[in-house]
Amino acid sequence: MYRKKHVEFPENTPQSFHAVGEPVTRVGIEGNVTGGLKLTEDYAFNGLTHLTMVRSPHHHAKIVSMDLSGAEATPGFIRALTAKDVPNNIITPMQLIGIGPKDERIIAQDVVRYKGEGLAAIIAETPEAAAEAASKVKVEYEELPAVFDVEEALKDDAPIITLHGKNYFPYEDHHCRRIRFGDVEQGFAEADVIVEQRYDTGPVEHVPMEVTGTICEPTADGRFNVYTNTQGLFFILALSSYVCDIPPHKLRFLGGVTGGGFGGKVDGVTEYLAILGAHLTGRPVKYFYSRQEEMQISSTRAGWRFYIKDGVKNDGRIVARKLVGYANCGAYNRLVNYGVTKGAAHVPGPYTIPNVYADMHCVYTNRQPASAMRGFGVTMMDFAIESQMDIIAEKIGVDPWRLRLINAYKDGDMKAHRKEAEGTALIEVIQETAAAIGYDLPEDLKALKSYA
Amino acid sequence: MLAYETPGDVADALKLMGGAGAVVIAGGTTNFGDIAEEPHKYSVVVDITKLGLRKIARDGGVISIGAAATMADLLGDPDLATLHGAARAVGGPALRNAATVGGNIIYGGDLVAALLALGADVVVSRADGASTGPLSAFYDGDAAQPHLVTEVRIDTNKKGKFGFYKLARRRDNARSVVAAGVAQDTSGRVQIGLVGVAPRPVVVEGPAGLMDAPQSAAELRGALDAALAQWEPPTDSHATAAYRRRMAPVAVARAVAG
Amino acid sequence: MAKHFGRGMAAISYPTGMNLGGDPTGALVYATSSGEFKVTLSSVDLGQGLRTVARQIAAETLGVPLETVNIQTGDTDTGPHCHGSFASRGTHRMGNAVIAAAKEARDVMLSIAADMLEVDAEDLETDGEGRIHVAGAPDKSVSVTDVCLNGHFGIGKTISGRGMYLKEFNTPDPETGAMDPDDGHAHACCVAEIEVDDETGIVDVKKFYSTYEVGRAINPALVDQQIIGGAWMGMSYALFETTSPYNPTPDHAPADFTEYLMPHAAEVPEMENIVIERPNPTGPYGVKGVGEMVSNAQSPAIANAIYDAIGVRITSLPITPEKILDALDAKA
Amino acid sequence: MTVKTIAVTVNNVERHVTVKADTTLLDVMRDELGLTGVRAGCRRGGCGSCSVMIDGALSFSCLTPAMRADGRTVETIEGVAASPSDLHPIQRAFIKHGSSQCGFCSSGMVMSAKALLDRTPKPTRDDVVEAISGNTCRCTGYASIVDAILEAADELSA
Repeated sequence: MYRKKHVEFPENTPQSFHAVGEPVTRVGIEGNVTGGLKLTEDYAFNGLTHLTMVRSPHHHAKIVSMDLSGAEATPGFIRALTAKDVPNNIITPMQLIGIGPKDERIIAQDVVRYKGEGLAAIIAETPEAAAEAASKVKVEYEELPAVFDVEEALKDDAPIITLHGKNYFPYEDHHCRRIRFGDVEQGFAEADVIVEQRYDTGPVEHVPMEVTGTICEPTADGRFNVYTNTQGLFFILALSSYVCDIPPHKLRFLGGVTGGGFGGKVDGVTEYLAILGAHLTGRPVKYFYSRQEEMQISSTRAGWRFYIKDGVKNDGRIVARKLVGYANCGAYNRLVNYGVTKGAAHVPGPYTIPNVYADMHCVYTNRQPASAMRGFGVTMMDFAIESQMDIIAEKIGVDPWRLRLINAYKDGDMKAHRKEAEGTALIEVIQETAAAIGYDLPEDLKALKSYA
Repeated sequence: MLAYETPGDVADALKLMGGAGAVVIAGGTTNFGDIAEEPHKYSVVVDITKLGLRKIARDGGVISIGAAATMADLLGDPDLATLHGAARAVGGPALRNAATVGGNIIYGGDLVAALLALGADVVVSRADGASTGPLSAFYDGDAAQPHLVTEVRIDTNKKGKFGFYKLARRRDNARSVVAAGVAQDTSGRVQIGLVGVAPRPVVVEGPAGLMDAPQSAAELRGALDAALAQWEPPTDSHATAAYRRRMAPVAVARAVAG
Repeated sequence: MAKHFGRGMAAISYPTGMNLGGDPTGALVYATSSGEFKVTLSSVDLGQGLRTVARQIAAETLGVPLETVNIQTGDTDTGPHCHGSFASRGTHRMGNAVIAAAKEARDVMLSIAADMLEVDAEDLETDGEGRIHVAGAPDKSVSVTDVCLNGHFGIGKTISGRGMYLKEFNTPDPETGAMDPDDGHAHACCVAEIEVDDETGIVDVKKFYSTYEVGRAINPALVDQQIIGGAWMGMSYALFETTSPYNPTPDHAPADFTEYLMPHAAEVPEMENIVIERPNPTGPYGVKGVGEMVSNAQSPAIANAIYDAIGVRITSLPITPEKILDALDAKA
Repeated sequence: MTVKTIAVTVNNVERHVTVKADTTLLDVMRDELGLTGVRAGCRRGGCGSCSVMIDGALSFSCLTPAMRADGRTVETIEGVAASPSDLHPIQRAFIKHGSSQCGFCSSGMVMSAKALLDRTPKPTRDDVVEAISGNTCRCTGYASIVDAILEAADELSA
């Protein structure tokens, strides 16, 4: 157990609690360790059918033709769903709050944009029959040039891979999310030292131990019980209603206890097709990813690239930062545009920098789509920003602890996204960590506080 | 519909294996997951765990290990202490309770690095009969013809020194970057078995007396690079071919150092 | 061959919640006739322990014993709206909604108790152990169970409450990026001590020292579990994980647990963690979100420690042994 | 043969189940016997969530042909506790140490721990680390799981 330490802050008033602040046992843990925990896949249904996708072997290709006859002839085959069966086959999750453009096909139509994109959903009596039927679907493709790198994708001669015609997510009238605070060029002019560095991070899988999946059961009164392990029940209910053109009051989402998510179960994917399948067959339909699909098809954390240019005074004060960032959202923008905005609010990190300029891009490529993940928009920036801090410290010969403490944001400071800082405690966590490792900070640094 | 057959002797097993769509399982650790997911790809599962091949027998210093013996079986046999490091390097406990010596040989697993170094012989049955030969030659053989590895033999009379090292990206239950077994017999001759340096396991001769006069990776590198020059190591999500090539002498030096 | 020791640090902040276009979560609280309180939500417990903190917050606000509060979540036919469990918003949004609902239910409960005791409701206190008594007069009391029984069978009155927390929609300014996306920041500083094997390029993380500022830990055990599990995941991002091992080329994408690399128990370093609290004025009982930030400081701390150990700066994640050897070669 | 009715003793009760050549023991446990504590995390032996004991040996039920379970004895997570109010010391230690968050891996972790302690009553920390090396957890960072197993070992060998 961690060591709790009292540090003086204005908000630390004495209060007594009887339930808050106690290390009470986790609700449900007895079920976890005895096998009693019930997750989505643990519910049994009479007449359950199984859905498997026919997936593209190509990163980017035109679908010339698709022949389902081999699948239809497979024993146990019930029906296939193709693009024409999806009432609203183009969405973007953020459309719920009026953010577009819609760019994602639920089932590929005419073109596949990433390796593994689904072209047809096969519903069959057993998982084995679904797999066999899916293997018998014949698809003729015409391969198209693919692009995987964010900066390559933004070049004039790059293949355009989106339905809306741009390989970037449009932020209002801009090709990126912008931060403009102070005068960054003036800041660089005043700086004693300029530090520039590029950083790259690879895409990461969430790896929830419970794979993503949904079972949809039609009910006798014409509704649908949607058992699903999503992280946002109403969020996906609303999107499902749109995609499937079924009124929301006919959808009942059931979940709430999930075998890990880490952001990977925020996009609806399996819900739409399980609901549609149940709607069109009248049978309960199960659509769970295989582990291979969870790894290679489900959303990842986006890979990022950052170019950081900092202007620093010899005493260590950072006076200007220009950051150009690119998030690789893959073939479809699920929520990465939002992570990019979240990253834009984090460009100075936990430091006060008077002049900040950022262009943050959400870029489409022919990769498996990316989405939210634990630390969305921030984790990978922290790698870049905090590596940069040590590079700066060495370059100007200032102790890395001092560099961070003298630039640390404090209550009342203005952040680059023009929100006043409050409740800050960066200085104090640094001071406590220094003490923990036995690093005796100089008195002037020990005396710093986050609040006045 | 997929059939499941459990032949009682090797001849029956080979007959079943000759049929179209036959798939052999022993421990099942490598392929039963695939079979269960896509059974339509196969016609018959040939379960070879009832062929009486799980025995570990001793005969005048030669230990014969049945192909169906598991990694756990090896670890439970004190006479096979030489192989324990390599057997423990395979998977985790549940996997070692199922994974067989025969499967490890067929799929070129970490155990093979040790077996090759020790100059193990392997008994292979084909329709025209059984033959015994060096394990190293097995990988040059014709894999297309139905064959069954039934036994592997180690001659413990050639007493000497042995070391094993598995270099992997994490300590436990990881695919190897390079696994190396190094054995020196009483005459000082050194054989090095390697997994991860080529598309198949390989054995190369090492500097005489290496176990008595250990060399650093840097010292070993020139000779090993030359000996392995004909092979392209695999690239996968854990390591590139170049990294595997670079790690070969490191794994050997560490196997020697113990 | 040599092993090189290095130490590196990183300091971070992390926003609590991220305004997803107006960000509501609701909670309903009601009492049964036997004195049990049900909290109905549609928020998702992913393993972070959402039901546990909901129970604590409800019990605290209602002033009743923890074990008499049960959390129902995960049914959109009964639970009010929740946007979802993400963006370190769960405890903050849900907790505020539960407080509002529990306060309303508590007021009803106390008004019934006041009638039963023939006192003013403002003079009543709960003891957290199942009784309601007059402030300063512990003997003049009634049990929560009797109040609920009376509510049902005596006077026919529902003891219930509604709560909704909304972070209002805020659109970033397209020109400047001005925005109000969050509800405060949590903070952390991490030091990583590592060893680099200069022959294999393999990095062994020996120890993490971390300090977290979490607003208020509603449940210190759950916070501790987030910190320890999160540190493992942060180490994993730093040194192991990616779906694209040869980024930006998409080749060799891992398909399973054999191919997708993560550290295991043998790689887990020693950890020394400190928690400090600066209560968040917008948070339920001062909460800041900690579920995500716990994995953020490790990768830069490890990268900085590698530089300290061997003088090479790796600027791409994950920091594989091959990248380290290549950098050492380039430096030589 | 393509189908067969197997007799398998599961958690001390003999059960008869008709299985196909490609049926996994995992699917028998989950779909036929309703033992959904045996979890399907990867179906490739990579995560350990499906671990059971077969004749006392820790096994991946996802990689075990159901045909092969004929005449064998299987213990699952559901059979570990004597009763809901009398949990096994390993389970109690997991609760005390908070060694389970989302809970998905816990079934397999407990089975691996039991397999270790059945044979090695006084394990070292490294024995425990090795014993769970076939089980993946994404939440806990493993440390609390190792602590819990060591504490259970102390209790069991006391």
